[in-house]
Amino acid sequence: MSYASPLDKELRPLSAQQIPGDLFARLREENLARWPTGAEVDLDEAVEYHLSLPRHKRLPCVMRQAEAEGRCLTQPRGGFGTLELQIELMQILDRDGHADVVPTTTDSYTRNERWEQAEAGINESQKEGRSMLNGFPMVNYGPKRTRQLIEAIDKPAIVLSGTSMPRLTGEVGYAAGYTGYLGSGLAYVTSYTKEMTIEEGIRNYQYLDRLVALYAAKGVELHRRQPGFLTGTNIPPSIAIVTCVIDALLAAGQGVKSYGLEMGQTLHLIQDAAAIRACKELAQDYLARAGFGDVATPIISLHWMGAWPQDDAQCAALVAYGGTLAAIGGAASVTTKSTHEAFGIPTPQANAEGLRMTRMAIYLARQIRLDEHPEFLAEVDLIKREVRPILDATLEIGEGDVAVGTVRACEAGILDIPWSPNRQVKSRIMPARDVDGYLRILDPGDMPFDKQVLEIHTERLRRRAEREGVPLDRELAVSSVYEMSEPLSRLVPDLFTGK
Amino acid sequence: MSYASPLDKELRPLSAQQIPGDLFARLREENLARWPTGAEVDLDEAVEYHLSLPRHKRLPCVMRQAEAEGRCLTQPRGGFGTLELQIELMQILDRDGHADVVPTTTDSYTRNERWEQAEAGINESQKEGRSMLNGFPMVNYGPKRTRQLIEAIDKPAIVLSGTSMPRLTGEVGYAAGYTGYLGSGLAYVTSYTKEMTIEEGIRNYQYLDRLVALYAAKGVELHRRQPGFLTGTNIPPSIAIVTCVIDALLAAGQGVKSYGLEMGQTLHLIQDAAAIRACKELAQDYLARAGFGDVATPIISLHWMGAWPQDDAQCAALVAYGGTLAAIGGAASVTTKSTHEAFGIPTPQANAEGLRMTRMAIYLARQIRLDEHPEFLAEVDLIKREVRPILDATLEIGEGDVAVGTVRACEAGILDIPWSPNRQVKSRIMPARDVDGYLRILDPGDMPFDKQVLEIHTERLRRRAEREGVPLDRELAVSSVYEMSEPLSRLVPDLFTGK
Amino acid sequence: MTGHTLVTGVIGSDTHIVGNRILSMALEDAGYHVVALGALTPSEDFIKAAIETAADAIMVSSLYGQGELDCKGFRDLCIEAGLQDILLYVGGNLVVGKQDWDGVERRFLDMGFDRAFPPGTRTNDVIESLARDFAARAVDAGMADR
Amino acid sequence: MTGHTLVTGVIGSDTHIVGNRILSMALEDAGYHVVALGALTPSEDFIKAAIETAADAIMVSSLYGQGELDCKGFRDLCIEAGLQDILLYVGGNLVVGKQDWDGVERRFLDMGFDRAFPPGTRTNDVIESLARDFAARAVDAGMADR
Ligand code: B12
Ligand code: B12
Repeated sequence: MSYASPLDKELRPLSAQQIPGDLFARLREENLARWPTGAEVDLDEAVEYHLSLPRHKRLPCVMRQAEAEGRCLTQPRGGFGTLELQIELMQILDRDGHADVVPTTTDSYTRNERWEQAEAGINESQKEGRSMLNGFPMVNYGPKRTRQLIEAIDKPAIVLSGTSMPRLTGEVGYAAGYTGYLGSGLAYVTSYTKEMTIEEGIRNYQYLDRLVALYAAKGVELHRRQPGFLTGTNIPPSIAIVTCVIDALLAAGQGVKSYGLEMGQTLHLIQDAAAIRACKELAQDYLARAGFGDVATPIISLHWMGAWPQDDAQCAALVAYGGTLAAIGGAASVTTKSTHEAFGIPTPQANAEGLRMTRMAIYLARQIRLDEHPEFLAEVDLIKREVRPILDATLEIGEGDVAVGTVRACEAGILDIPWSPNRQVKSRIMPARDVDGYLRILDPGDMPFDKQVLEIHTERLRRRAEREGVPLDRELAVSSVYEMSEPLSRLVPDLFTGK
Repeated sequence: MSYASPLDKELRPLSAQQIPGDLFARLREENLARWPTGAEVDLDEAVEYHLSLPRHKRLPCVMRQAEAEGRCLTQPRGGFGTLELQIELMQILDRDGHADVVPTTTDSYTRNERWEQAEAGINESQKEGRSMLNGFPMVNYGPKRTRQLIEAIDKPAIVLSGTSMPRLTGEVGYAAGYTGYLGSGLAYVTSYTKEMTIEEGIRNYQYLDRLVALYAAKGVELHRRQPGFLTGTNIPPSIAIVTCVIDALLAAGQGVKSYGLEMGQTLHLIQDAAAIRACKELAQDYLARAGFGDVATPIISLHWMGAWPQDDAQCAALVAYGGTLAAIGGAASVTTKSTHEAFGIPTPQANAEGLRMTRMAIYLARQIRLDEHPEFLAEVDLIKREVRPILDATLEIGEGDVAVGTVRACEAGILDIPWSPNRQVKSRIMPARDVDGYLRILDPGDMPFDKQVLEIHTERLRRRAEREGVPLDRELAVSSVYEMSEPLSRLVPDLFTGK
Repeated sequence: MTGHTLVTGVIGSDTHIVGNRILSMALEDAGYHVVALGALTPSEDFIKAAIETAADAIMVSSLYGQGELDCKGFRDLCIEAGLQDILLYVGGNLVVGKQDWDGVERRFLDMGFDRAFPPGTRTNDVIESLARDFAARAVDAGMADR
Repeated sequence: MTGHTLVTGVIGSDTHIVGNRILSMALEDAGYHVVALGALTPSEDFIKAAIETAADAIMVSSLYGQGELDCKGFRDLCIEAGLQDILLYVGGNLVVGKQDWDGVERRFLDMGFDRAFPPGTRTNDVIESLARDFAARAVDAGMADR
């Protein structure tokens, strides 16, 4: 079911080294032959097209500018099952949503390389007159027709394909004129697959990252991005950052120079700001130490990735606060959701509304920073103390090779992901909210956190359990999954009656 | 046109002293005779009714509890022209909006004691089947029928009557069973009237505050509240606090023990938090020095009081952020608006939605405080340095009597209010936003601010003018009035094209 | 100077002065002679001021929602006072609640206002509109002369 | 132990495992024998597991929106495999977008599911529902015996 290039495995032991040019050429040939539209990919034509794009349609450029100006950009998600619907969607997000970056989310069949099923989905969608797919089947349409999407807007566009198999979508997307692609090996294997190995995921994304280096060699700078949100379910900042740094090292190894790092919001003003700061500094630190001091790593903050409430008004508050958190935290961009989140893929209008709420919230956040706030500084410090031992152990167990280290670290439980569907990770680590609303680690699984650090987590979780009069057990984690989706009467009960 | 009791003026020189009991009895008699429903006011019956109310329907109690628990309550505004519409409205705000405190806003004829016109408005409303009045004509309905509103909900209710003539509405409201009343002499004369003198306003509210003391003597604790938002138009915290403290001293002089202080949000996270903190501390400081150490002064934060944008999504962000600001700032309650603000009085549903957005935002704010943030501490300090010279000069010019001092201070321009319609104040002081989004004083008028303090204001305003390439003049103040109502494309233009 | 005199004010029991004051300032900057009556102005005061200053237009603000009650019969008062031709503008939040603007505009035009302006109107639009209306009147007057 | 066996899983190419896992845990705590197939489970695997474990019900999760495509013909597959009477539940975000729940429910009941559950369903509601359905079946079975 899942694609792992036989050639790749045969000719190259797993390593973080850049894929040699000749081997990569053979890998590309093999890859592009897998579906008819692969033949439409013409690298030189694509390079020419990219070079013709104005600065404001190139994502690396736009991200750099945002960072330079201290701006927080907005970007939604969005994909529909047919080209016509997708064009309309992207235009609405651009025009009515003022989106700074316009997305194309692929559908789940495409993500799993089930292109026949995707084809059937296109037909069903056309028949029913509504999207039956949860995204745009980019490979089926191929690069030529997909380029109509790029032409339809005057903003940079990014492919959002939550897949561990990006080889063909990546070729098609970049050839079509997208200047950004979200996804990474470690993150997506552990959050979007059940059987795939970490190694396969890493290899697949090394291909994509190597492709970006190939474009770069021809003068085209492209943006890549890591989805640190993982399973989106109460991911503590340290876990996200560990994956961000590992995937960044892997991408840098292939020659990527513009690599965004996504962080799902914890919805705690101070923890989110601290997470953004810590991620920025740790990524640059580990990249520099590995000899990649020249990789730009803008941070992208993501609206709440866990379960949403069903009330529009509650959702509006989550959306707006998401803008506040991203802006005050100092993210270069925020990825938005809408008031429809709990129900289904939003209409273009609801999506645009979410963008506008967020944009206004960003305005209201002014240039406020928490930089010197003691609680913020303490949290940055704590996060760093969580991240370093895990990263160091991963690098060590890989004997200097981050690709090898990552595989071994997952096996050993040094690396673990909460609520993962994947059988390769233990998924024993369990996060929960603490007494002050911070996300903490309830059960570290086998991850080698510092003992003192874990005590801080446990202590604060214990205080929550005490306040609520419940035991310090797994239920804390489960109730933390539901928390944000609860109705207001539970979240903020009446002062006296408690109703 | 405006009512000033002849008896009051004749028998009592203006002073901050408590109105003697026998005089007050005569004043009440005179007052209640002004409109037929006055005769329905039966103090002993009202006292009995109040004593029968459960704790959770008594505002002083509810405010105290909120402060004790560190909770931020929610309260909307709302008034319609007939009893039936008003009952429905209050029930929706209670049930669908989860309002902790339920309001009754009176209409503008009632506020100006034009009860004949209000009567016509009731009739027109009934004829048209929609509210032709902008609030509930409480005096026309009288205390007996108005009590139906109190019976219709299971929350504390507050009268919101933006009037400088509260004598009869106050009698009717408290007799009906309201446990709170918003309004004050200095604040409302300067923001709601054109010709009325400060003295008249003070006398009118001394009557109301004395009435509260009369209830207190009979064992009924009632809540009073000061509307520091004034003209709602870019009021810098220091101006609001000066009026809060003066009106609090006046109320305390009459015997009020539960006195809320309202602060319109500046929409700057740090400035608002600092304003709440400074207001709390300064009020208690000046009250204690005047011998009123036992007056509770909970702070109520108000959603943006200036002009709103016309886009629902932008409004949603303002509403939600209003909850964030109130909660992080440590207010005991927040007064909410809705996405309809720019257009007109909201429907009950839109109003309830605004409450829910705010309530969710309050939840999300957790227990976050900026207490040790250096920028916050600096701002608290700055605000105090602004307030003290004005208050001290006011007390001094009054030779120890704050009522007399207030009148003289307004005459002298020591006290001034931006954008006031009233001819008694100079309204020369002009506020504007600075480079970081703080509200600052562009022109102090004749207010005796410290020179160094003013230099800080000017310097930051100059930096804004420089950034925008405009002169440092009145236009900065005018554009600051419009600012929040501007469309997104102006507030957050496109990164490259500036559109 | 345009040579035209305008009376401005906020009608009825309405204290919303900010927009009216900004509008008055802008009209003055645009060269009009502005007679600003301020907030809380009864209908009669508008008419009196217009007669006294031989004004060319009356600019009525109403924000607080009760404008529909306050403005009823305003044109009739003008006519009674001999101001049948005076240009009448009204603007602000003219009715209670968020209502369809077309309907609101129609109601106020039916009451005899020459133009009604929706919430959020910017001063530039008012100034342009005035210039156009005075220009049209000048042409009409010119034609009447001929 | 209730004595009943349930097969749970997330159908199709859907990786949303969290709710399914919490549901599986809750069903186990409620005394069911739960065979949890996890995310990304093809229809055929549900049926195979149900046969192998002689399951009393299949609990299909679908969150990602493409459930309408994935679930078509699921009941037919069951019938083909001789599981005509097995209790079939489906729950999650069953369709693409925010659609009227009544319509969605009808579509899934028409497909042959015994019950469909809307977004946001809590585990308690599922447990109560199962208990009721198994009890009704026991009564039916009892009556059939007589
Ligand atoms: C977390 C999440 C993710 C995580 C999932 C992590 C993981 N591996 O589990 C990540 C980030 C990886 C993710 C990915 C995607 N997601 Co997602 N995701 C969510 C989100 C925010 C919460 C889901 C959740 O965990 N809820 C908490 C649990 C406890 O609740 P639950 O899942 O609803 O389950 C409960 C009930 O539904 C019920 N239940 C569940 N199953 C069953 C079965 C039976 C028989 C019964 C009786 C009851 C029942 O009981 C459960 C326990 O109470 C939802 C939106 C939301 N709900 O707020 C979107 C959502 C489900 N995702 C969606 C989409 C589209 C995607 C993506 C395609 C990406 C995209 N386009 O945005 C990919 C799909 C990947 C794939 N191939 O499947 C859409 C689905 C759209 C639709 N139906 O129209 C949603 C609704 C968001 C949206 N509005 O767009 N997602
Ligand atoms: C600030 C404000 C106040 C301040 C006013 C301070 C003051 N003395 O001026 C305070 C806090 C005191 C106040 C009080 C009240 N307010 Co008030 N207030 C506002 C608010 C938030 C902004 C108004 C403003 O200053 N805008 C900025 C200026 C620059 O714009 P503007 O006033 O619209 O004026 C511009 C245009 O309209 C136009 N224009 C104005 N007049 C004219 C005239 C002509 C001829 C032309 C061509 C154009 C024109 O040009 C101006 C310049 O660009 C509005 C809502 C909003 N817009 O966001 C509510 C609003 C106007 N208030 C409202 C109400 C109801 C009240 C109260 C009754 C209290 C209450 N129930 O909440 C009291 C009324 C008191 C009274 N007796 O009048 C309602 C009106 C309801 C309706 N129409 O359905 C509004 C719409 C809020 C709401 N949605 O409920 N308010």
